[in-house]
Amino acid sequence: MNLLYFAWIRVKMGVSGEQIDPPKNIKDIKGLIDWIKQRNQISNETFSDISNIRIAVNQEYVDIDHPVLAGDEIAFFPPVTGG
Amino acid sequence: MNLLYFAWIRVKMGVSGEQIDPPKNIKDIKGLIDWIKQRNQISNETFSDISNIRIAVNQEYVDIDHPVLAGDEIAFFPPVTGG
Amino acid sequence: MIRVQSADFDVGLELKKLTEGNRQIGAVTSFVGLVRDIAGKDSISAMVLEHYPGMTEKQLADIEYEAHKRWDLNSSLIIHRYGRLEPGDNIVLVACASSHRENAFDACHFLIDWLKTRAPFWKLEETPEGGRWVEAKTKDDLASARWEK
Amino acid sequence: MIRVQSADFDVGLELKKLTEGNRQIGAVTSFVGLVRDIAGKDSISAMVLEHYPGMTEKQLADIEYEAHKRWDLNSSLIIHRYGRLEPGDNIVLVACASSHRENAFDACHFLIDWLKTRAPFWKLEETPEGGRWVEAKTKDDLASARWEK
Repeated sequence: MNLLYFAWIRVKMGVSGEQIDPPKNIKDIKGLIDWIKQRNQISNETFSDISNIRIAVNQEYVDIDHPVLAGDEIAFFPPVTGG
Repeated sequence: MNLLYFAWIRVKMGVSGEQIDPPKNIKDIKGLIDWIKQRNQISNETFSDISNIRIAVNQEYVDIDHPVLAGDEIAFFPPVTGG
Repeated sequence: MIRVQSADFDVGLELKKLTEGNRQIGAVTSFVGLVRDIAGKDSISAMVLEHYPGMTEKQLADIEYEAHKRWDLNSSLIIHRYGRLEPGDNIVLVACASSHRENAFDACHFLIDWLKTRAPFWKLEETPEGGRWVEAKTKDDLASARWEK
Repeated sequence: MIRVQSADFDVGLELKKLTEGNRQIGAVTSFVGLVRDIAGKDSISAMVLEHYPGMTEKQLADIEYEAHKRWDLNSSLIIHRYGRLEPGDNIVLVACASSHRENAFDACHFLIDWLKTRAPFWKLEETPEGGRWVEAKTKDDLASARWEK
């Protein structure tokens, strides 16, 4: 599973992405975020308020209950501010 | 008084304008049009249906009851189609 | 700014000049009207745009002034051509520059809608059956009336 | 057409290409977004636009496709820049070409409104106090929501 971070989430996490291999019981974004958070304090802080975080799976916007699969590209970023 | 004609009104009248000196009892556009019409058949035909004619006095749109004065520039033209 | 001319205009250059030196401008909206080669069912080989010199400039300036009263604009531009034009040729450019896009969009839309029903231009289309004066469209009157208040 | 690039673009040239060879086009509406030198009360010396390569193109293509479903357009264009930009620099160009102006206006407005809330770009402003991430605006959400159906 390929995680990508953008904007302040990237800055806070200190990396623009990471390859992860979460436990098999992680079935959706919500479970994935809980697993990411428990790894270390920085992750825990970054994902403490997910109301400010948007999620894309394979480059499409998804909700927190969207399923995750091995091989997915999963991106976390703030509300967009282009244009 | 300086009359100007545009588009099909110009074509129908055969001139783009004329200097006129109407009788002193002509006080408004309505009276002026009646006076123009009685001069000859072409004028009479051109102004037979004034619902298709717009009027400007000194380059501002006016209604049929607008007063006319010596020295005015009075234009007759169809609804505009620019842009 | 208002310009009434027979010569063509360079859209890119005009838009550049509209924003030059003003770093407060965040949005530029523009409309370009072009001559089409078909009107209804008839093919059009050219179009002659007649106008009323003097009144045209006056009406365009009034319309532009009204836009600046209604919206917070940094700058605006109306260029309208007259004379003989062929399909693909530019007819009109309307552009508005503002800090924010809603102002720029609304003002630009307003300018072209009002111009269509107020600026004294008339189009004579050259069709296979000869010259034909374009008639004013009810939908243009309605589009313009939207902005009345 | 969609382009995501760090290089600047030439608005006049892009609009010309949009209509080239198509004599059915009577209306071209465009929006250009520019970097401003002030945001709220703070002066901005530059802005860094970050994006999500791949997803950006995908989202822009989806938005453009939606516009063509909703309006009768001859052609359209979205160019969005990324990287470091200074006040006065172009950020984005959206343009729509159609036979009639209402389609061109509505589609262009739709494109920029939806782009603002869907295309994965983020702005980092350089202020006298250091870098600051631009926050998403409620009014952009509202402008975008107008077009939901």
